[in-house]
Amino acid sequence: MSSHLDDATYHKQVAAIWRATIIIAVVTVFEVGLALSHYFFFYHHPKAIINVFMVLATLMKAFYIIAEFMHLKYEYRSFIIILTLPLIFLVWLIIALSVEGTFWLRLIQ
Amino acid sequence: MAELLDENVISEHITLPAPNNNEGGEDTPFKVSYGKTMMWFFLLSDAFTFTGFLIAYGAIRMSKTWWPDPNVVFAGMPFLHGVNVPLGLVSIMTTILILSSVFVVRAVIEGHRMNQKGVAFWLFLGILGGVAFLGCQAWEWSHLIHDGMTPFYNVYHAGPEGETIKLALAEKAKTPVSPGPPMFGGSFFGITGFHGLHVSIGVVMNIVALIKTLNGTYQRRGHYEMVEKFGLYWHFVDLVWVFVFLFFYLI
Amino acid sequence: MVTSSTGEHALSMIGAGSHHKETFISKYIFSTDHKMIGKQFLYTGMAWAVIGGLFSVLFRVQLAWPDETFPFLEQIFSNWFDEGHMTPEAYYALVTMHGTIMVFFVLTASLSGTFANFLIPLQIGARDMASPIMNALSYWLFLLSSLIMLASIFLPTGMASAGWTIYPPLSILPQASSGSGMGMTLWLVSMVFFIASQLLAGINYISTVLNLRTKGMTMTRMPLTVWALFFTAIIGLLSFPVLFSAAVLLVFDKGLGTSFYLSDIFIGGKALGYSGGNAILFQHLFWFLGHPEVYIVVLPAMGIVSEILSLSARKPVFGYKAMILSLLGIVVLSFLVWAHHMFVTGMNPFLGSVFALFTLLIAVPSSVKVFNWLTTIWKGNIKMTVAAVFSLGFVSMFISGGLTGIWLGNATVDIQLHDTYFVIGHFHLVMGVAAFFGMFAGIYHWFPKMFGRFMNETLGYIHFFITFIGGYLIFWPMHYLGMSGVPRRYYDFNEFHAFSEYHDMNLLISVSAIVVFAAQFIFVINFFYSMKRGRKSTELNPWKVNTLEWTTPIIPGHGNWPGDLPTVYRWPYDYSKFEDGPDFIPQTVPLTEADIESDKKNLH
Amino acid sequence: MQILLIILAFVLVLVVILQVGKVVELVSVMRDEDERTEDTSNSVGFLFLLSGIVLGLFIAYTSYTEYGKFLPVSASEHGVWIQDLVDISLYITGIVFIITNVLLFYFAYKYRYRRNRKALYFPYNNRIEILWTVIPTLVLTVIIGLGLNKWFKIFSEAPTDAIQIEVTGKQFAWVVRYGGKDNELGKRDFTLSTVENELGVRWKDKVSKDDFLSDEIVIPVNTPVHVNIGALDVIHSFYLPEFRVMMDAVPGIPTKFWFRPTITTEQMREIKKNPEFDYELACNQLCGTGHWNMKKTVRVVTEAEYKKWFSEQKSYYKQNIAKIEGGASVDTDVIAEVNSSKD
Repeated sequence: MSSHLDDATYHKQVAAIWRATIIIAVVTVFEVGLALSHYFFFYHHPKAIINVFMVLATLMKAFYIIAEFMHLKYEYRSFIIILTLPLIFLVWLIIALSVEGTFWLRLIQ
Repeated sequence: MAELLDENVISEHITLPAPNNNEGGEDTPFKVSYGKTMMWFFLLSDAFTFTGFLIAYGAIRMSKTWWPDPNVVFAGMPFLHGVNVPLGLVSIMTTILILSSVFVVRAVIEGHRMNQKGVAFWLFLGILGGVAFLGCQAWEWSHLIHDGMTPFYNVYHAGPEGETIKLALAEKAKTPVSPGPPMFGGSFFGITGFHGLHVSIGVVMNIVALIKTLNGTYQRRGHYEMVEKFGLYWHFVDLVWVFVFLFFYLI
Repeated sequence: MVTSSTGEHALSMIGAGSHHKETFISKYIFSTDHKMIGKQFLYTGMAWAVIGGLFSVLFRVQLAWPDETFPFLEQIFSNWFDEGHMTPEAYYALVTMHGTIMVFFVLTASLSGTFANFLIPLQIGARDMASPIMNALSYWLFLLSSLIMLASIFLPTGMASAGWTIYPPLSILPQASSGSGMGMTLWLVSMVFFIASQLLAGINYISTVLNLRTKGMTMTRMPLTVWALFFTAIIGLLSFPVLFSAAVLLVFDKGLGTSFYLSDIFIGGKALGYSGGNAILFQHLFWFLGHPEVYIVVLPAMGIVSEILSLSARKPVFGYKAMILSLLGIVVLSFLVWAHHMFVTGMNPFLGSVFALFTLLIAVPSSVKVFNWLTTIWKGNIKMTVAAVFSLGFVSMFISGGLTGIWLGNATVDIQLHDTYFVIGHFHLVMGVAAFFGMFAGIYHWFPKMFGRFMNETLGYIHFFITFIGGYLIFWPMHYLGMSGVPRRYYDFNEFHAFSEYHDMNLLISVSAIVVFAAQFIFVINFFYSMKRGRKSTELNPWKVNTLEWTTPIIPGHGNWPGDLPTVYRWPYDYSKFEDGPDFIPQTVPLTEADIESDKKNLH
Repeated sequence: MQILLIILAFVLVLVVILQVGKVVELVSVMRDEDERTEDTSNSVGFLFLLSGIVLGLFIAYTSYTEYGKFLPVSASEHGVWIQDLVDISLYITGIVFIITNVLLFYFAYKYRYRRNRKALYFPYNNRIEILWTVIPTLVLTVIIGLGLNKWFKIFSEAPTDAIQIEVTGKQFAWVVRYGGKDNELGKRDFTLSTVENELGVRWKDKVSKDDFLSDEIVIPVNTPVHVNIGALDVIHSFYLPEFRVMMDAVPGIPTKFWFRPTITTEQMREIKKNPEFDYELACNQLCGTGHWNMKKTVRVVTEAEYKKWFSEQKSYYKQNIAKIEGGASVDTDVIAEVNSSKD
């Protein structure tokens, strides 16, 4: 929070932002490309593998947004840990409800 | 009650200083101001809210054998009536929102340089992006509602081979269809609506920041931390969109 | 009143020449002083506790004397009684509201609201919360949500009556229960404000603890109360949002006709148009909040008890770091075990087994805490103040209630015991009575700091012994009922042969409940009487305690410390450290050679 | 009037207590603080110990008198397993309960305040703490291991020879349907639900034609019973305390539970020495104002009795539906096939 930023750091930061932007853009194009290619060319094939790739791509985008745009990468390590560690609860929520969701499908059928 | 006022109680108060939150804590462990800490923890809790919504949608979707194909549902484009561009509009929306987020980061960086004009310029672009995003979303919603989609009714039905067919088209072609899950509309409107609400709040926050920047409030204060805090919120909105985009449009 | 005068005096010296007079309203109503906000939470919580307790007494009356008529109760509660009998509608509404009020308004908002607000800045050496305005706002939102909930009592269609867990479809369909109409709507609206209040408060507590500690107050020198309140805030911050999303989806189902939680409903001879949702989904989302919620309730009490046991025994709390780690362990595990409330909902048996495993693991940090408390008082020199006996009572209740958790967490045993009175007995001991005991201990202990006067000890002891013995008499027999299979939330047991056998036990429970409820008025009277007329506190540190709040003036003004903030040199538990020294060394006393020697020696 | 008197008496008692408190305090304030603390700690410490003893006696006495009643004799195969687990849990937690509580009350009394004593400075000892982290972990692992072993057995697939029963909860009753001669339940379709056909059974199906509804649940002893559980309106819970069976009935999601009854109603009457005893099915999930009243009798009979009873049952379709609709009309009944493949 120093109110004065020297020129070198400034240029470095701006460059980092644009680099992140480009990465996010490329990943997004890749994702949309995957989705559309499935729709146009492989419609009757299962989408599961593509879905995995798209989830990974999205996680990558999320990483760049959090790390660069939200500047978290440059905070103290303990602060990063405190903010990201609780996300394991979400991971467990997601796993548990996914298991339940597929189980409901089995029950209903 | 005056009898309660012992001398010793009063005398303790003589030099009571004004509450000042930046005093003392030489020990802020993260070198992050309390304001930013608060925003971060708010965003953390908001991440839980959104995950709650998304996983509810996910669990419901997983318990279904069939779900409308987003490539068919989200193929409308403004100004291009009748032309199907799968995922066209939403790709534009995603681009707009991410760019808007980038603009706000630039504003934050300019804020660190105490560059009032720079902050105002980039913030303005950021706001423009937000408004454009909301505009696109409004168009998409009205398009879907026009098609007959409601939170409790789904016009996209499963065709004989599992393809997604709009009810009106199916009737025209006399194709037998089985009804699609009504929760498609509910979860789509619910979650994108909740996200849209966040975007709107973010736009308002950015406008407030812009006005204050133009007034020179932050310049006088000596730092642009408020822009940074609002910026964090704005990036979070972007972050959530990335996941909404994934789970509603791509998968 | 003493606070107003001193406060005025103090505040007139604060600030850049703003000499406006502190009026009653700005001092007591729209205050941003964390101590006043803490007291506001306390008063509101006490009012709610009386209402919630009254509700429980009313439905206990129904259970103990199902065949008698109570015309005099009908005179007062004419809505809820019919020809001297409580109506089933009223019974279920009262059960629901008792749970809601006690869990959310009393033990969540009021317990952590009071002590987090009052203690965090005082014990870490801060002038106020990180954002006093947000703090005040949090109280006002809580009050607003309270008033909305209170309004639902007067509805002609009745209060929400789907249980405090508001499981859909019962809570969504007004056809299924009259309370699920307007009553449930108000419940949901109230809860939205409540969640907002909790989030504002939680964010504030966390940033205050992280950022506003005074010089020398490292994280590992914080008293266990602050640690517990800090973890409580984190749990609240992470779990309430999920309740929010669950509630919003419920509102959609109720108002918009979506079917997130509803599917294939045939009621009142009509098939409703809901399709494709899942009622169990709500339970998952609800218990993702609901289970951490019980730790929100009990963690502050644990912190308070650790603190009070140590200072009463004039002995450092045993295993300070283990206490923190076990708190952390509880926090982490509390988020991984929610579905143990749902073993018999037809969930995936494999998933159930994982949840059962995690659930039993929670017993480990809990048992570490219990053993550490026992070691803390071992070879101590225990001053049996009222706060101390309440803390000891807490430990006993926590043991008794906690051990039955091992039964319930075991999924296989839960098949028999789920949703029976066994569960009621278990959680009332462990998070009802125990949490209340922590709260009472805290109030008796910090009363001099709050009001500059002591509470009457004799009344305190009477209050304690009635509540302690009464608490066991109420909740212990419930285990017997539960094991024989008596389900919870039954309006009348006479319908079933197996359940009606326990009438004598029900009678005992109800009579004890009435006595215990009446005994709480001893506390209320003691509280308000002592506020005005109690023995005055004349020393800065009447209990001879190490923590920072006792270095402030007897009644601190807004800003807490005159002059500079105190500097901290040591952990808060240096009691009886040296054979020949004083039996307590406040945190503000610099370390000496002897201290360093002693610390080395104790480093095992 | 009555209420006024009660309140008056209550207030009077409170005032008396308050006065006592005031007087005691006035007396005590005059004394030296240390001496006063020692005296109160003495008497309160003693009272605390006494209350512990009283509570201990209460717990011991009631668990002695109530023992016969709690945990009813288990009437199913897996019920015995649960019984064993409960016993193990009871021993382990009981021992811990007694030790910790005794220590608590004893320490509180033994180490009450003495003016001339100093507490022991004992801040931590990692070895002890590791010890009482590890031991509970091991004990709990054993408990959970034993528990999960049975858990998976209880929720295993039902044997193929199990009798198929369907129990559907509604406000506020249970509807019991048997699979009939083919021991197969007719499929249900929610879109067919009407007042006459609440369950929405597809009577068109051949398998549904021999299904019958029953006023009580009758099951043969020593034969596996597979209960298909469902609900029409809100969540109910299928609870048979003696059989240790509990499973929620959720609208829209079929759940199931299978068990093997081992004691007939007659035998249980002898065990309980209660000639009027009946197994009862209760609802265990709050389902509205009649929640406490959802009773259904369960009769466990011998194989022969069951066969006799079974042969007396008449197909619901023939009894009720065919009459209304006429045999032919049912078959031509237009049921939208599309609807049957509901999500």
